[in-house]
Amino acid sequence: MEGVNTVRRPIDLRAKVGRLQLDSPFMLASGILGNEHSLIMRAYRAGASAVVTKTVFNNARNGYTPPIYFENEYYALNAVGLPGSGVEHFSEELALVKEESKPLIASVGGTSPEEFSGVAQRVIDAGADAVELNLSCPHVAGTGSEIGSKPDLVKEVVLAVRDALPRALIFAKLTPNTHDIGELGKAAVEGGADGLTAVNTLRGTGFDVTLRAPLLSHGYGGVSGHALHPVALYAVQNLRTVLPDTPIIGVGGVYSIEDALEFFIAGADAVQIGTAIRKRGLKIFGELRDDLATRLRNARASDFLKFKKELRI
Amino acid sequence: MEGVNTVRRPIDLRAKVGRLQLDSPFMLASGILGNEHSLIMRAYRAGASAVVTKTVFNNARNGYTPPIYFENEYYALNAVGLPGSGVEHFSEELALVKEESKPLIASVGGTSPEEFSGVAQRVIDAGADAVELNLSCPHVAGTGSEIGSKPDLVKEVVLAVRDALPRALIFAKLTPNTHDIGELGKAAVEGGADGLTAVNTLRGTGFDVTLRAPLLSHGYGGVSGHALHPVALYAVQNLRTVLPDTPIIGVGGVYSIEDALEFFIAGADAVQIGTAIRKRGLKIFGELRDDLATRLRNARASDFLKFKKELRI
Amino acid sequence: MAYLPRVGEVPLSVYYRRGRILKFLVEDYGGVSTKVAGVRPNNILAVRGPYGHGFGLESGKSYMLVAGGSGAPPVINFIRAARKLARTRFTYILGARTADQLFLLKEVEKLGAQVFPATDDGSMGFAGNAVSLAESLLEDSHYDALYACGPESMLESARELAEKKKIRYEGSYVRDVRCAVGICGLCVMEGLGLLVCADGPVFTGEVLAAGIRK
Amino acid sequence: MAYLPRVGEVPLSVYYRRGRILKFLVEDYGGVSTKVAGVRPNNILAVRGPYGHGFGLESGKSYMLVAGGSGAPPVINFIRAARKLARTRFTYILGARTADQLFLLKEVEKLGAQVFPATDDGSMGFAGNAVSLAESLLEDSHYDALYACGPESMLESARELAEKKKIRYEGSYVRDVRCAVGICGLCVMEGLGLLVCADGPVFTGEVLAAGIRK
Ligand SMILES: Cc1cc2nc3c(=O)[nH]c(=O)nc-3n(C[C@H](O)[C@H](O)[C@H](O)COP(=O)(O)OP(=O)(O)OC[C@H]3O[C@@H](n4cnc5c(N)ncnc54)[C@H](O)[C@@H]3O)c2cc1C
Ligand SMILES: Cc1cc2nc3c(=O)[nH]c(=O)nc-3n(C[C@H](O)[C@H](O)[C@H](O)COP(=O)(O)OP(=O)(O)OC[C@H]3O[C@@H](n4cnc5c(N)ncnc54)[C@H](O)[C@@H]3O)c2cc1C
Ligand SMILES: Cc1cc2nc3c(=O)[nH]c(=O)nc-3n(C[C@H](O)[C@H](O)[C@H](O)COP(=O)(O)O)c2cc1C
Ligand SMILES: Cc1cc2nc3c(=O)[nH]c(=O)nc-3n(C[C@H](O)[C@H](O)[C@H](O)COP(=O)(O)O)c2cc1C
Ligand code: FES
Ligand code: FES
Repeated sequence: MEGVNTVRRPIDLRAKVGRLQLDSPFMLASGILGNEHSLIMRAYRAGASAVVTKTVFNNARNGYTPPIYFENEYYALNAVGLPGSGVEHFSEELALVKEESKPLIASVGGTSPEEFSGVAQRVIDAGADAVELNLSCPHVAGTGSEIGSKPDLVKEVVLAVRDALPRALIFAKLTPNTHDIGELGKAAVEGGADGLTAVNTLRGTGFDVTLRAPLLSHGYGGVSGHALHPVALYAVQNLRTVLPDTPIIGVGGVYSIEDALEFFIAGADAVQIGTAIRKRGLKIFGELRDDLATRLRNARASDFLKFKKELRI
Repeated sequence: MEGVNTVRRPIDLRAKVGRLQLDSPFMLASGILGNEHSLIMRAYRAGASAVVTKTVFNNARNGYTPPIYFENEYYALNAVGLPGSGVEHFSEELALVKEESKPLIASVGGTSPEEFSGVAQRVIDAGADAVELNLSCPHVAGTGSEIGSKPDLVKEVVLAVRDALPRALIFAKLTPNTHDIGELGKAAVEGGADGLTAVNTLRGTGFDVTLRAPLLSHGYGGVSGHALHPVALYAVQNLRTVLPDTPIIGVGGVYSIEDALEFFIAGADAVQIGTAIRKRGLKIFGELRDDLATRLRNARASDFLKFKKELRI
Repeated sequence: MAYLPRVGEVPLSVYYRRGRILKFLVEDYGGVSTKVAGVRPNNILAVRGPYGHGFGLESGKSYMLVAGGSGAPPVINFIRAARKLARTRFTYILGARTADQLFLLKEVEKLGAQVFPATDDGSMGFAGNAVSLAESLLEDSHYDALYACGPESMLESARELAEKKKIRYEGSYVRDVRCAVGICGLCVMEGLGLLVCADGPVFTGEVLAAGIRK
Repeated sequence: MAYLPRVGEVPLSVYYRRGRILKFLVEDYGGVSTKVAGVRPNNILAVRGPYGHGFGLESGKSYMLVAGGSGAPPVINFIRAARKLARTRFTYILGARTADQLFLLKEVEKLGAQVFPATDDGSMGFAGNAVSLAESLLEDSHYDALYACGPESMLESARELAEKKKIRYEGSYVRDVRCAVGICGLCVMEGLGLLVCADGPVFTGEVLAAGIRK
């Protein structure tokens, strides 16, 4: 008989973000190595429970000239400019991702509700398990947070995608560049989003004093990493308060299991990891899994979902 | 005759923020040690070119129970809750500040345009050289960024203060918790502000994972220090673009002369220092003066105003 | 600073520390201190610090020590250090309204020190306040310094006494300590420009008299 | 990465470094490289890096080295290291369309190495492409490895040649390097899951053939 002699039950790290089933709460954030099928596969193999792809638009985009990334011990700044070869080519990449057991989430961009819904339809057709609407990139004109900072536009975009894809899993990725992220979250949910991703980067800039030049060719960009962490935690805490039952993915400055646990205390169901990969490599996914298992063992818990519930204040 | 034998002209660190004359560009930020006359005097003696007081309201306020402050290597979080004994008592403190040559700037709070203008009038009567309107504290209900994130309210408050004090020097301190700080700055200038202070803290929070408790008793607070630096630089850069001639004071994560120079490149006329005082003490003011003088010497400049102009991109 | 998670934090002196054991004396003032005083075994109380500095200690000197109410903890720390020093003498006066408020009396006796109690109601030891007892003892013999911790009014009379006797004074002061790390300014010693959390809580008579020093 | 302030940054190989002097070879591709190629004395060009890793080097082996176009720099670095090693032999082929595009030929001769030029138009040395010259030299004598840097089509034929000859292959690849620190994914070697900036720019024939490795 099964389990008769097991003195210790195995640790169950599975997480759930609404209908999204994950083998751990640690996902790869959009824009980090998720632009090509073999890189996506590499992230899965390293232990990411899901991959969010680089944001894709209908047409090809060049993005910005380097320098596009800067990092110091406190934060990273980036303005990549959402380069990509457009949804047609990207759909082929998605089709090449052969990973049945782990969700593939396509990050969808657009400058209009129509572009968002059109691209979303294409990526779902190409095999994506869910879409994450990038309503939050802070450094590209006409898209991202220019749309995503206005509750009515957020709702309009989500509605359009929901109309086109009545049964698809839709996440809305929100911007912290706002005075009231709760309003943005509510608008997304009213539009029909299944869940929220909080947050994208904060607008920021920096200068090389010796060169008298901006650190990024675009002049400014998005702040991620440690600096974003407290802001992202507040976003999740606030969203959890105004939307007690909405699935929420926390993202911003997760470098360690402690950082992730803060998100779970704040009310997140899973977390995404971006900037930390620069320092810790994709192996961070395996390490976080191990660290979480250790925490569960130390707390005499066998199951992440229960453990997480008990963490909540 | 004076100066006949001087081979090297002395370095002139004087700065100007509109009508505000400073003996250096390094001011003390609001809420840091600026709540009592002897502390204010201590800051002047340490080399601060101007002091912005703790924000004062019409009536006494308790503020929050500790813990009100948390710091790690990346950022500080605070939610002090704007405690104070009210403008009546505070006016007595202001009157005790005996420093003729350095400006004293009273930070003014309120929950209505009337409270702002009433308090502003009282502190100017008590001897303040300027007011800085706190339209940006992110963690107190009914005031700060709840008012300051809406351009129309910003304008209304500034107008009320301008009406009450036609000739006073008025700065509006802005919040970074917005999608468009340029709009907030323009509203303040339309209301009659002489200049802008950018920025106050970003909303943020954090948790002690072991204790399963928020780091601050208020549940969330404001992010300052290193993490705020790129966000504050963006704010100044953006304000400088939309308001080429408006005096701007940069604040957020100045720990070193490099940090300050970034603000000058972005377009600030002076900077305020807050959180860094925890690590470096009030002596940071003297040290920054020395460091700036060295930079000027190395650049064969003798005059901060000219040097600053040449820094601009 | 002692933090009762999700309730609040109060500044408290640790009067005993061995390994992972810390001991506090907590007076119930009606706010967070009430909750902290109500802590039971297995409750979690988090501690950060220590911040600031205590009483100055030099070997070969004699100290008149005065504690009032819940002011004993820093004085106990001083006694623990002082009794190990050669030719160092001290007299410890513990004052309270009434006998059962003479906190940590036994703790000090266990250190091998004698305690001179003073109670307002005369229920134990000297009848009257602690500083008056100190004054009368100072008439009999010389001390190099007078150190005090207790209510502000007691500290003020102790300071005046030391001034009168022309001996060194140090007092441990209480203010509105919130950040505890010298950034918020709320614990300022008014008129001195000094902070209880970072520059104190112990201040010398000289500093107190001289106004701004730093 | 070489940064022309307020203009842009291009990935460039440093082929010479002594103290504070760095030397680059810059081909003008029409974008930022045009501006970088136009840099004049007293202009400021900022450098970050180096990132990634170069060709593998073992003593006692013989190397066939093939550079095409502006691909000489990494090969020059290899030669500088290889000539100091005992029993280590190499042959250097530099290919270009025409004689005046045989970049850094002198630089290598100054290192005491012989250069076999190959030009498409036959204006100097072997008439034909560099890999064909390599192939004919490989017929005469054995080499342990074939290393190449140049246009992708050249790299591909070099890789095939090495495969045919069953010798080790390494090539230095160019992709869209932007962050240069392994975070943006734009410099991916398609299908390999490897990054030119962090895992390359040099990849071995094995890795290239095997697909995802890490
Ligand atoms: C450095 C330092 C060390 C301290 N060490 C100790 C210690 O070891 N043991 C201890 O019991 N206390 C100590 N205190 C004092 C203690 O921190 C405060 O009494 C406590 O914070 C009060 O908390 P509360 O929230 O209950 O009171 P609050 O809610 O802040 O105040 C309730 C009422 O009590 C009054 N009150 C509060 N504290 C005092 C006080 N100390 N004296 C007179 N009136 C007061 C208030 O004015 C108010 O009216 C120390 C204080 C400092 C600054
Ligand atoms: C690791 C590494 C090291 C390099 N070292 C050197 C070096 O030492 N010297 C050097 O000259 N170059 C080197 N390169 C190549 C160089 O970085 C690019 O050629 C350069 O970035 C082009 O910049 P651009 O902005 O002018 O061109 P872009 O504006 O990006 O492109 C202009 C046009 O040229 C084409 N193009 C650009 N680069 C190439 C290329 N390499 N091959 C073919 N077509 C191209 C583009 O597709 C486009 O059509 C290196 C590249 C990498 C990845
Ligand atoms: C280099 C880089 C590129 C990014 N590109 C995207 C993107 O294409 N779409 C998107 O929604 N977010 C993008 N982001 C934001 C991240 O997904 C994430 O929200 C943010 O970086 C915060 O998480 P972190 O602190 O773990 O990096 C990018 C971030 C970085 C650093
Ligand atoms: C403990 C603390 C208290 C503050 N109190 C106020 C305040 O009363 N009024 C105000 O306008 N800003 C207040 N601030 C914000 C600062 O003035 C400043 O805008 C912010 O901290 C960013 O600067 P920094 O990174 O140099 O600290 C406070 C900041 C801190 C850390
Ligand atoms: S408690 Fe904040 S400065 Fe002392
Ligand atoms: S250039 Fe960004 S990953 Fe290589």
